[in-house]
Order: sequence, then structure tokens, then C-alpha cells
Amino acid sequence: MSVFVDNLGIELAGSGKPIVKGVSFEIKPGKVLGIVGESGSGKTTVALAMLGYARNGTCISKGSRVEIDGKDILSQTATEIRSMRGKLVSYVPQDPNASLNPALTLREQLVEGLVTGRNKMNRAEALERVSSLLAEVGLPSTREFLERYPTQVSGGQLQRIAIAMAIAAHPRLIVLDEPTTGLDVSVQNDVLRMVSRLCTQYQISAIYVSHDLAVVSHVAHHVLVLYTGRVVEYAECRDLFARPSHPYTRALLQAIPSIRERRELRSIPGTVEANRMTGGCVFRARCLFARAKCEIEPDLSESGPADHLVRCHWPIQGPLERLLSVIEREDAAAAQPLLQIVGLNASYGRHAVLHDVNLDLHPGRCFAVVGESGSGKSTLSRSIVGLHSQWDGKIELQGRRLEPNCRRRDRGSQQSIQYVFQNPYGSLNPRRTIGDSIVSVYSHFFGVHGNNAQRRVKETLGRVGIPSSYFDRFPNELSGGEKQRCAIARALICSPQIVVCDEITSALDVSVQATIIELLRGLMRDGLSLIFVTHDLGVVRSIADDVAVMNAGRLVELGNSDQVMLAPRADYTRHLLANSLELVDA
Amino acid sequence: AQSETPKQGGTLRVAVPGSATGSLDPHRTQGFVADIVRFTSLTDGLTEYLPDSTVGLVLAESFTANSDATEWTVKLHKGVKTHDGNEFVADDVIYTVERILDPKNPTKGSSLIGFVDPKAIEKVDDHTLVFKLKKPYGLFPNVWANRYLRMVPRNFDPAKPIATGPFKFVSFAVGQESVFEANEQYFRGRPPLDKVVLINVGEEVASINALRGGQVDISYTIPYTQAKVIEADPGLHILNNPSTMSIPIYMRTDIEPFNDVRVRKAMMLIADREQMVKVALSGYGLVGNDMNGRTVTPCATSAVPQRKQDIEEAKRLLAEAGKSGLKVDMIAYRGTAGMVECCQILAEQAKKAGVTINVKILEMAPFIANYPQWTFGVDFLSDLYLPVATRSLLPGSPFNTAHWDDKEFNALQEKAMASTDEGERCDTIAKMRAIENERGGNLIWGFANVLNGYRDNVKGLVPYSVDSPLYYVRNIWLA
Amino acid sequence: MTERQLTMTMLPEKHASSLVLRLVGSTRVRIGFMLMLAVVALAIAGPFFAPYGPTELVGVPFDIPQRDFLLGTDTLGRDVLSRFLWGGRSLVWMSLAATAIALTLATTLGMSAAYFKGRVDDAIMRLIDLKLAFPSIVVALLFVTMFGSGKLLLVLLVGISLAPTGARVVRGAALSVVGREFVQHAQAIGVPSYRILLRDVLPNITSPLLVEVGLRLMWAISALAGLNFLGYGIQSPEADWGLMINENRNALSIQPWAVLAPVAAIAIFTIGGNIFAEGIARVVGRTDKEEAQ
Amino acid sequence: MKNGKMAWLARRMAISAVLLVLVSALIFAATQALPGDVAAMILGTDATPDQVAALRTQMHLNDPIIAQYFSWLGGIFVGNFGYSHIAGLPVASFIGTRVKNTFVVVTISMLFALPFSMLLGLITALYKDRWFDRFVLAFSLSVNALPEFVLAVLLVILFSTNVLHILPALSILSPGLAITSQLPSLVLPCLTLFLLQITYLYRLIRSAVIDVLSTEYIQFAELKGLSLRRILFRHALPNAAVPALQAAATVFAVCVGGVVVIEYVFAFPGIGTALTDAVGNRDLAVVQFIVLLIATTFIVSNIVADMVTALLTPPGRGEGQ
Ligand SMILES: Nc1ncnc2c1ncn2[C@@H]1O[C@H](COP(=O)(O)OP(=O)(O)OP(=O)(O)O)[C@@H](O)[C@H]1O
Ligand SMILES: Nc1ncnc2c1ncn2[C@@H]1O[C@H](COP(=O)(O)OP(=O)(O)OP(=O)(O)O)[C@@H](O)[C@H]1O
Ligand SMILES: [Mg+2]
Ligand SMILES: [Mg+2]
Repeated sequence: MSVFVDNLGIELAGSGKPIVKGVSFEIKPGKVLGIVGESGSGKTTVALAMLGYARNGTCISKGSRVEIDGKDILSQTATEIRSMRGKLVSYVPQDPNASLNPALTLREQLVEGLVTGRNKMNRAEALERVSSLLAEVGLPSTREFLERYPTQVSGGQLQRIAIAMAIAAHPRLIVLDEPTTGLDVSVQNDVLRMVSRLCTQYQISAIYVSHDLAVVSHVAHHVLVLYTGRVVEYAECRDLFARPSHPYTRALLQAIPSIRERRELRSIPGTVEANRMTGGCVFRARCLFARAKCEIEPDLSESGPADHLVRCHWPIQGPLERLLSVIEREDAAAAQPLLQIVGLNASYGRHAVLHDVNLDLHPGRCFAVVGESGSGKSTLSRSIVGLHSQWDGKIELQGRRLEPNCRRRDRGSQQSIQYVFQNPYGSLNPRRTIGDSIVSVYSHFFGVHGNNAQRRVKETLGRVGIPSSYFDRFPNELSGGEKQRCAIARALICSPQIVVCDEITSALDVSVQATIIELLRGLMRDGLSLIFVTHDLGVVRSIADDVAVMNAGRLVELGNSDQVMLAPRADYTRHLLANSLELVDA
Repeated sequence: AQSETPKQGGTLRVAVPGSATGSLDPHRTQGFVADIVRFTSLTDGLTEYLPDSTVGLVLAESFTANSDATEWTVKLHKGVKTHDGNEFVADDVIYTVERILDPKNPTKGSSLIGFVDPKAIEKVDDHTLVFKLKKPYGLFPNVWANRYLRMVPRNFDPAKPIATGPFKFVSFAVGQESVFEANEQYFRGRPPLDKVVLINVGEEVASINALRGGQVDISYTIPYTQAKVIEADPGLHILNNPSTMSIPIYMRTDIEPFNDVRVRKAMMLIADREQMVKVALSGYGLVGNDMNGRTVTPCATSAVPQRKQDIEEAKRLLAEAGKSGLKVDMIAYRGTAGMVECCQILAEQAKKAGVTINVKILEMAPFIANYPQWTFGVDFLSDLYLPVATRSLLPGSPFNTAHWDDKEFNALQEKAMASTDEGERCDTIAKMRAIENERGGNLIWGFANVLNGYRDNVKGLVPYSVDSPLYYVRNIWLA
Repeated sequence: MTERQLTMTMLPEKHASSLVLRLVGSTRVRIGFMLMLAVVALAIAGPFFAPYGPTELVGVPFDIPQRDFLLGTDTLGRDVLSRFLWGGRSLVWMSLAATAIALTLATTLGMSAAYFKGRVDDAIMRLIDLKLAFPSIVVALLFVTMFGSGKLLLVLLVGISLAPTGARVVRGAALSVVGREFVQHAQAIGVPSYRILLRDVLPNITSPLLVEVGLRLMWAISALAGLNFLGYGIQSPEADWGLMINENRNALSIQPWAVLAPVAAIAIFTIGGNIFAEGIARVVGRTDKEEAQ
Repeated sequence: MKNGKMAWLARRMAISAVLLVLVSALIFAATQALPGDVAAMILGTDATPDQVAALRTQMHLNDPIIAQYFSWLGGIFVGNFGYSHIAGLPVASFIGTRVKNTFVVVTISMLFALPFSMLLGLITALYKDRWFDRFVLAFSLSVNALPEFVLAVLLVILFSTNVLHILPALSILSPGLAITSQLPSLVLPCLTLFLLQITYLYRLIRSAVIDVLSTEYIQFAELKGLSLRRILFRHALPNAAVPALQAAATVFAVCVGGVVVIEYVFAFPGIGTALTDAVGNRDLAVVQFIVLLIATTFIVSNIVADMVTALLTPPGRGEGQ
């Protein structure tokens, strides 16, 4: 018995505008289907439809078919669908932190699904099942543990609990929606291995949704690439990565940074056009190969080997030309460091977070700080800009000692060190236009107002690739990547010497990430220095000159990036590298 | 109703206007209706008012004066027992008089019997006393009918009010409810009711609702405007008391601007009394003629012509006094229905004469704090002519809000008090009232009726003019 | 297509002018605004249509509606219709002014508490606790007894008494804004606090603020009416809706119009205010949600 | 953890005590500024200035204000709340039953209002923008838009005098009987309060429920195949109840202190009228007592609400273990 989906579509409830259209696939028992695509492409929408669920304001189109174990899910009544959820098909949410009820104990949430619906158990049985499940996912099932609240266990543990819940009733299909996004690399690896094992062991089919192609390449048997609600490519996993045929798939793969070599990233021009199914090929506006015929939407047709389906008039055959220009790293001129951190200890209240951190940043270079979540990367960067002021030690900018609190710092250092935040959605005031936001920063430092300031701002926006027509727009009229570029422009307008970037690409799609990284690389050529905080070793490899590896508030390794990536000295660094997934080799 | 024989038994529930005082003391009291209803049920006076505003004997069996009315012999009823079974005797009367006149503990009634010297009361025997007065006092028996001069036995304790009255104290929750039961031993015969429950109700609408909803049998307060509603209800009745209550608008005669009699007269001419009675009292009242005393029975009614609105004359007088376009503050407080309204009406009427009256409605506390020093305002008085004159028209008397001091009037008052001859007294009173009308300090535009509401089954209620029928609960019975 | 054209075509409706447009487009906003406007118009224009003066004594008390007095007469035999037409002005401006004072205070205190945190927050919150623990009715009684019931005083009293709970709401809303990155950025580059509060924080708490407008307007009106009830409000003979209710309340069962007319006007005003505020909050809230995506 | 809670409670109590002293000092100072005093009120209009002065001395009203205040404050600590000169009774025995009455009525109405507003909030949130929601909203807006007094009188007209005659119009309570044995008299004031409370609380709960329903954990509960009832009552309501609880605490305190109007209409012997009367009569000890009582109620109900909130809300990240 298998999972069979035919012509699945989801549309806006009122207007009938399609969000996802014509998705068909089949999954054999014990096999994993990977669904990849950029943000907003409709991955979650498809995943939810497997459970007969459509989010508020949307509905599943007529004529869609989802068959699991021979049962047509979509033709059931609401109560029947409800009783199948968790039993026949189950779901693992993207963010277990937000998906588990913070007010209920783990026990209650684990048991509640088992004691209701079809094949319901009594409490004792359910508890027994729960403890065997927890053992299965490698968690303790002690009373103490079960009585905790979701906020009292770590993200990785939560995700395992969510998986335990999903497999509890031995469903035939399990839908995992980005289950490892937001987890540390080592945890991510554990979870992936667990998913694979469970699927084979119980012969459960699985849908694994992710925007991370590397991850998908490690778990999936088949992969489906979505672009704005359309399947653009569907193939056997190895085949897809070996010979990607759709221009979009290829472009996407070229945007992914690699740990193995320091190379230029190639972004996809333009931005994703959400929900636009206007008739032609969905990718044509950004496609390098687009021609007149692309105004007619191509069918999903076989290209090359059987069951490698591509929706393109001119599918590209052959493997991806992997190596783009590899960039040589220059060594630091042993000049006076621009920024020097000596013996930095930082804490929140009585909770010490950073311990004796020392590092030097030289002009025109990029210093990357990597580490797992909670290691203190953000604390370090916030201490540098003075947004976190509870620290001692010494931070010197060109030999001048900085005050811990940014408000006490002089204009000069406020201006010299700029900060770009992780979350592009929060970093611009949603009630002010882009132009207004940036102009006010410019006037603040240079006292220039009016047209002069506007001209200057437009210039700077140009430098980060934002057209000056965006000047009067509000942040919500921009995509995430554009917002992040505006945030960079806001930093640049101050003519800073150092820009501190705290995970500025982790909320963005890889193609957008590529744009940003290349933008920063360009700025560095103009003499800007960067402190670049990230957890992604691939990104580090592609942009950093020097790397500091952090673990639990300490620098465990410090060195130039080639050395650290190729010949790590610290165990911890080796551990990180071992767990970082790369695309499977073709 | 009077002809039926009273039926014994039952509990009478009466809604009385709210008061926060915890006093059952007939002498040291703030004198709110609720207080008076309470203590008049528990105590007796030597005399009491009858519905027609004449005076009847109660604890006193007789009053005998000497020829010039400077010595009064009072004989008490024999066999009157207090609630705890003691005989009520002459010593108790002396105790009461001393209590009322105690200079350290001022009481409401003290100014009424200021002419009595407690040391000059002679006890002849347990039931006979002789009051020796410095000045002649012709209406001596009448004065004792006043509600603030009720008799209490020696060592009276307001917390456990033991007296001679028709009802005995049962319970009392301050500001809430008091319960009294019939005094089986009452010397004038046991009252028909078994029990009386007095309930404090502060809000007028509330007390009417209570009456309509059957939660009380009598509501003391019925606003004039609501009388129609009660009358329309077949189960309810209005008791329309032609009260002696006047609502004088006083003008201080000793300071600007009303020290000029022309200004006072102008104000009196400004008032459209018909309208004031019609509006402020909804017609439940009698037009006044700037002199006290709604009735002066048994004397004849006054021959002074009724003053009417005359704006032109008022303007002329004001101009003559150099007070055209007069602007003046007027102090009002919510003492009784119609008080605030009459001020507002006068203010409106005064506009026609170019006079601006700014009515300020005060709370009790600030009003009292400066009483009786206000220049211009409103007050209410509720008594027969001579007591009113004594307490509010003589220099130094407590309610002389107009600060009026008219030599001729003062002398006439003295004469009226001393006089034992009714004809002479009536003549004097007529002269006094004529003077009030001519140059008094009070604009007496009307006399207000007092309306009570009661249910069908309440009998024995008759209209009173000096007191309220509710000060005589012993007459009431339930059918 | 160039990238520029592309982004132009794919964007949702414009924002800046679109907020106003959307507001106008919202049925709730329109209905609420119309209701409020109707009452304000009545208050302003009413006197020109009044058949009698507002204080003129024209009949007997509590006469029922008839040809000469379309809504009957009141406690002093004045024409209810005329007083009704005259009586809106003070209540409308007083309630709006009190609401404005309440919100200004609430916003200043709430935002400062959220923004400055620590001691300032503590101090402001304790001050608010103090004010809340102190029954406002007593404050009003005391002040009115001391200074008389001037309109300005009433407005101030009501405004101040409505501020603390508003300040709490504002603080709650502001707390989530002051942690946002754009505020941190402004702090990092040393923008003065007042400017951050004004330009970065305030515009982002408009939606809870607007809901508060409706609530507080309602409470301001009921507080003013409540003061009137206790005899501490506007004093006769002025024509004022609140006062009319109070003066004539005893006659609710015999001449209801003297009470119901002002009650209805006040009710329409507050309901309108609520619908208006809620409509705005919905539109702004929807815009916010889109932003969050 | 336990210790932390105790410390928190102790700190709150200490702050509250300071707050109460401040309240009492402020009110004491303020009442001094009022024109007129209790002595003049007792003696009425016919007293001579000498008599008033004598009574003032007798009542210690001529003592220095600070001394008066501290003697009053000192009394509190030995359970002596002062003496009501108007009632002629110690404050505690004068106000005692009224306090009880007010608390009984407010508590009863609250006991009904809380669950009903939860239910109503839940239903209207679930059927957001449907006719039922709109109807309830319209009703609640109308109730709120009516002055309390008008609402109360309308209820009397409806239930007691004009339309139906099923409930007593007044809450005349016999002081001798237990208030609980006189429940019919309490129905109307309770109903009035109930309406005022529920119309406010349900809107809070409604919006809280709407917020909660759009969270991911509700969506996840839905995807787990849980029944609607369980989702609503076990997952949504406890989380939505928190903001309502805080509001309920404030509403409770406000009702205790602010039902004067309702007390007037129903002639209900509660503390609201006692307070206004006491201010009018300048009966300082009573004013002080009631104001302190209201302040204490406010503080205590807030502390209770905070404690219940702490019970309902799970520990935050990194708190506890
Ligand atoms: N409730 C909804 N109403 C209307 N449109 C919606 C709704 N939910 C999602 N969409 C739209 O549907 C599209 C697909 O959303 P979906 O969440 O499936 O994307 P995704 O691929 O999972 O993205 P991400 O990687 O960000 O999770 C988006 O353009 C989104 O704006
Ligand atoms: N405001 C705060 N109060 C208390 N502790 C905090 C606070 N912010 C962070 N921490 C703690 O400090 C430690 C370091 O946090 P930090 O944010 O610097 O980590 P990070 O390396 O940036 O992690 P991530 O990759 O998740 O962003 C963590 O243990 C975190 O729990
Ligand atoms: Mg998704
Ligand atoms: Mg971080």
C-alpha cells in the first residue's frame, strides 16, 4: 500500500486563486519523498493537504485526490478526517517550540492523541506506549521528564517528542515539515538518521519538507521541487542532484555555499513572485534561458531517464558545472588591528555567557564567528556594538577603548561600528518608509537633511542593489532579502569601518543569501571590515578570512578560514564539520 | 377612613429618606426625617400637634398659667410607664429640660425653650411641676408639641432608648433599618400595629419602586412629579399634607446688595410665584406673599394684597438703588424637594429684569460650614408662625439667615409671645406679617405640600400640616 | 522584463496612502465614523434648530410629548427637545478631551515604562498602582468638593482616572516593540530616547491604542454621567446630556423622553466610537499581520 | 522555585503595605482640605460657633493633623479602625455588614460572570463575525453605552414594577438575617453587575481566544486529530483565560469600590453609599476605612490574579527545569 496524490491543488477560499496547483506523486511504503523549494513556494501547503487540512482562508481544490493506504482522505467527512489524523497520517511541525502547547505537560500532550479517535487506548496502555516511543527516539521516559512543560526541554528534544507523537499510532504516512530547521547541526543529523530508521523499520511512508537541499539529499528517495506552487522537477533523489534539468533547480544548487571550497555564489536574479500563476512558465521572469515559448506553460514531462519529470520547454541535460570561480584568500597585512577584543567576559545577570574571549579584526577583512545555538555568538556581537553592556574586559577600536553601553559611546564609535540584525522583518520600522528610515540615520550623523540626504540615501540603496523607486516604500512591500539589503544600506550610510552581521542570512532563502554574501564581498573590497556571525560553515567558507569557533562561551579555535576548515585542530570544530551536511556527491 | 375601627396586628414597613446617623436620641439629632420618625415612635411629648395644627395634650394632663403667663403649672398623667416599667414622673421632665438645655451638649430644641430656666422649675409632687418664667409666655403648652422636645426618663441612654412612647425599640442598623414593636402598656392604649420597620431608602425612584413593588407599605418620599403615577395605580394612594413648610429665599439685610430694601423688593417683584409653585412644586403647594405662616388659625387670614410679578417695577427699583444689571450668587442645597428648583426658576425669571443669578448647589457640609452667613440663598422652615418667627426672624436666632433685625417687629413678637389673649395675639401676628411683607428679608414665594404614598391596606393616615403623619405611627393600622 | 518592472508588478497594494484608503474602505470604520459624526453634528448644529432656549421655562414639569413640545418637558418644565439639541456640545467635547488626556498620559507613561525599564518602569508602575488602588470616585468627590465642578476640572479628573489602566495596556504593547531590532538600532546609534519613543515606538502601537480610544471614550462618558448622578457634574441650568439624564431620571417611568433622548445620543456616540476604533484596529492589525509575514 | 515564589509574595506584600500607608496619608491630607467638618454636620444649622468649637475639641479635631493621622494609623495595628462620629459607633461595627453585603453581591455576580464570559468569549471567537457574534457584540455595546443607572432602572421596570413582577425592586436586607438567606433581594443588583462585568470580560476573552486559535499549537492540535472540544477547552481556554483573569481582578476591585450608583437604585446597603455619605458628612474615619478597604481589595485581588496566572502559565524558557 502506498501514498498516492493526484492533481492536488490548494486555492484561496474567496477568490479561488491557486496557491498550489496540479501536484501529483506517489510514495512507496518505507520511502521518503523530499519536497524542496524556497520560502512561499507552497511546501507547507502541500504537506498540510496530506492531512486533509487547509489553513484559514484557503481550501483544497475540487478534483484533488490524496489516497493513503487505499483511503481517499479528501472525500471523508470532517469527523472522519479528524479521526484519521494522527492515526493514518501524522504531522511533525516545523517549529515544535510553537507547536506544542506551552501550558500542558509533555505527558498530557503525548497521551492525548492516543486515548481518542479510532483504536483508542486506555490511559495505562497509552502511557506504556509513550515510554516505549520515547525510548525509540532516545529520550528518557521518567515521570520527572514527562511532567515537564515544553519550555523546559531543548529544541532538539522537543522535535524528538513531536516525532514520537507522530509515530505513536503507527501511521502509514508521516509528514515532516522542516523538522530540523532551527536545530543545531549535530542534532539535525540525529533526527535525520532517526527518521530514516523509523521509516524503514515500520515501513512508514514519509514526506520530508525542507528548503535545505543538502538535508533532503540525505534522507529522500525521491525529490519534488516546487516553485511558486508548481512542481518544476520531480525525480529520483540521486538523479536529481546528479543531473538537475530545470533551470531553477540548477540555479538553486549553484547558490548553495560549500564547506569544501571558497567560491563565489551565484544568485538567481529577481525575486520570487508569490502566488502568480499567470499562465506561462512560472520561472520565466528569472530564467536565463527564457524565450517566447515560455509564455505557454510547459507540461511536466519526462526528460532523460524514466520518471525524471521536468516542467520546462528546454530542459538542460547533463551534470551541473560545479566549480564557479574559486576565490583566493589573501593573508592579513600584519597591521594594527582595527578592533581588538581582550579578555571579554559577558553575562546576563548572574549567568555568565562569554568567558575570556580574545580576537583581533584587521581592516578590510571578514572575521567569522561560528558556533552552535546558545554558544554566545550574538552576545559577543551585541557586546561589540554596545547593545549588551554587561561585560568586562576590553574592546578597543583603533586603540580607543569602548564604553560597554552604546549610549555612552561617542558619536565616532557609534558611527564606526554598525550592526545588522538577524531578523530582516524586525530591523526596519514598519511604520516608516525605507527612505525615511535611512535618511533619519544619515541626518542623525551628518546633520544633512532634505534633498541632499535623499540623494545620498538613494545612492547607497543603489550600492546594495535596491532601486531608488523603493525609497517611498514601506518595509512590508519588500521581500526578506530586500529588507536585509536595506538594513545593510542603513549601516553603510554611516560610513562605518566595521559592520557586525549577526546571522543576517539565516532567515533567507539560499538564492537570496547568495546575493547578500556577494554584496558583502563587494563592500569588503572597498575596505569595509566585517564581523560575520553564523552557524553555517558553508557560508563561513565562502566569505570569511578569519574564523573563530565558539563553544559554550569560549573560543575553541581561532585561525584563518582555510586552516580551520581543512585542518581543524579542536575536537569541537571537527565535530561540527563532521555533522555539517553537504549535498550528496553526484 | 376615620370611622372604621382599627384592626390590630401586622407589620408596617415604611421607606424613609436615608440618613447615616446612628442616633435614636430625640434631642441630639441631625433632624432628618428618618431620625424624627424613629424617635417620635419611641417617645412622647408633653403635648403634640393634631392634624389641624392645634395642640393636644399627651403626657401633660393640664397646663395652668398665672395671670400674666409667667408661671405655668403642669400636671402629668398618672400611671404612665416607661418601656422598662418605671413610672414617668416630674423628675423625668426636669431631667429632660436640663438635657435639652445642657450648654455643653447642644441640642436641636434648645432655642425653642431658651426662655425656660431649668433651675426655676419647681417640682410640686411627682406629677405636678411649676415652670417659673422670666418673661410672660402665652403659648407655653404649644411649644412642647415641638418634635425636638420629646420627654425621656432619667438616665436616658440613646443606645437603649427607653421612653414612654407607643413603640418599643427592637433593633437598629445605622443607615439601614430600624425595627420597633408595639408597647402593650402604652398609656393611651396599645397601638394597632404589632411591629414597625423603618427602612432607609436614599433614592427617590427607589422608594417609589419599593412602594409599587410592594416591598413597603408607605413611602415617605414621593416627588411631586411622581404623584400622578401613584394616583394612577389603583392599589396606591397619595396623602397630600398641606404642610406648614415654607421655602424662603433669604437675602441678607445687613450687607450689600440686599441691605437696600428696594433691592429686596425688586427680587420679590421678579418672582412669578404661580410659576414657581406650578413648576417647583408641580402645583402641590400654596403661593406665598413674602410672609411666614401658611396658616395662622385660629386667626383670620391676612388682608395684605398678594404680591405679583412686576418686572418693570422691579427694574425701576433696582435702577433707583443703583443696582441695575445686578449679578449675584445664590446658594442652594438639596434640603427638600423644590428648593433647588425654585432657585433655578428665579434665576431664569430674573433674566427678564436684567439680573443675573448664579445658582450654586452646595453639599451639606460646606453649606453648614458657613451657615447662616450666606448672602443669598434658600432654606426651608416647617412650623407654625410664632415658632418660626422666634427661630428665624429675630436677631441672634439660629435660622435668621436674612440677618433681619427690625425693632418694630421684635417688639411685636415679644408681645405676641406674652399675650394670653387670642384676639390680641392675632392682631399682633397680622401686624408682624405685614411688616415682613413690606420690608422683610425673605422672599416667601410658596408653601410646599408634603406628599406621602401608601398602599391600599394602610389605614388611619390623615394629612398633617405641622408634623408628618409618620410622626404619629400609633394611629396607623393595616386592613 | 527588468527586475524593476518585475517587482513593481508583483507587489501588493501600496501602503502609505493605502492605509487611509483601506480605512475608508472598511465598513466598520465608515459606520462608526458616521455614527460619531452624526452625534457631533447634532451637538454642533443642534442649537440652531432648537424651538426654545435651553433654559427657558415653557411648561409644567414632565409634560408628555405634544405639538408644542415634541419630546415633552423636563423637571423644570423646559422643552426637552431644545435642551437635547443644546446639550451635546459640552458632553462631546468633554468626553473627547478626557479621552485625549487619558490617552496622552497613558501613552507617555506606558511607553516610558516599557522603554526605560528598571527603576523608571518600577516607579511608573507603582504610581499607577497607587492611582488604581485609590478609588477614583473618592478622588473625584474630594476634588470637586474642594474646587467646584468646573468643566476643566471634570475633564482632568476623568482623564487622569482613565489613564492608569490605559498605561498598562500601552506598556504591554510597547514592551514587544521596544525589543524589536529597529529600536535597538536607533539606540545603538545614539538617537535620543524621546525621538525613538515618538518615531519608532509610538507608530507601532497604534492598533492597541486605537482600541483603547473606543473603550476610554465609553468610560469617559460613563464617568462623566456617573459624576452627574452623584451631583458632582455639570450644574443646572446648563443644557447637558449627562445632566439631563440626572435631572430627569426620577421621571423615567412618566416622561421617559427627557432621559432616553440624551441616553440614546450618548449611546450612539459611544457605540460609534467603539465601532470606529475597532474598525481601525482591524485594518491596522491586518496590515501588521501582513508585515509580519 | 518555592523560595522564589515566597520571596516574590513577600516583596509584593511589602510594596502593598507601603502603598496602603500612602493611600491613607493622601486621603487624610485631602479630607483636611475639604470645607466643613463633622462637628458642624452633627450640630446642624442651628448650632452656635461656640458649640461647634466645643464639639471639635471633644472629638480631637483640633489636634495637629499629623498627630491625628498617627493616632489613627496606630489604631489600625491594634484592630481599631476609628470611630464614626456620625453613626456614633466604632467604624468596624458600623460598616461591617455593609462590607459583607458588597462583597457577597460582587462575588456572586463575578462567580457567574467569569464562567459565562469564558463560554461566551469562546463561542463568539469560534463563530467570529457570524450573526451570533455580531448580536452579542451589539448587545454588549448597548449595555456598556447605557449609564449604569439607566441599565439598573430598566431592569427594575422589566422585572419588578411595570412588565413583570417577579423580583423585588429593592434589595432591602434585614440586618438581622444572614444575607445568604435573602437571595431574591440580591438578584437585581447582581444581575446589573453581572451584565456590566460579562460584557466587558467576554470581549477580552473573545480576542484572547482569537489570538490563541491562530497559534501554531492549536493548528498542531488540530493536525493531531484531537476533538474540537478538547482543543477548545483544554488547549485554547486556559491560555486565553490569563488576560481575562487579570482583568477580572481589576473588575472585581472596581465593582467593590464603585457600585454607588447601583446601590442607590436598589437601596442596597453597601459600602459605596456609605462612602459617599461619609464624604458628605465629613465622617473621616469611615472614609479612611472604606478607601483602605477598596485599596486593599484592589491589591489583594491583583496578587491573587498574579498567583493564579503563575499557576496557569508554564515556566518560561530557562526557568525551573
Ligand atoms: N492562510 C493563508 N491564506 C492565504 N494565503 C496563504 C495562507 N497560508 C499561506 N498562504 C500563501 O501560500 C503560499 C505558500 O505558503 P507555504 O506556507 O505553503 O509556503 P512554504 O513553502 O511552506 O514556505 P516556508 O518555507 O516559508 O515555510 C504563500 O505565498 C503564502 O503567502
Ligand atoms: N536576554 C538574555 N537573558 C538571559 N540569558 C540570555 C539572554 N540572551 C541570551 N541568553 C543566554 O546566553 C547564552 C548565549 O546566547 P546567545 O544569544 O549569545 O547565543 P547564540 O550563539 O547567538 O545562539 P543562536 O545561534 O541561537 O542565536 C544562551 O545560553 C542564552 O540562553
Ligand atoms: Mg513552510
Ligand atoms: Mg544568536
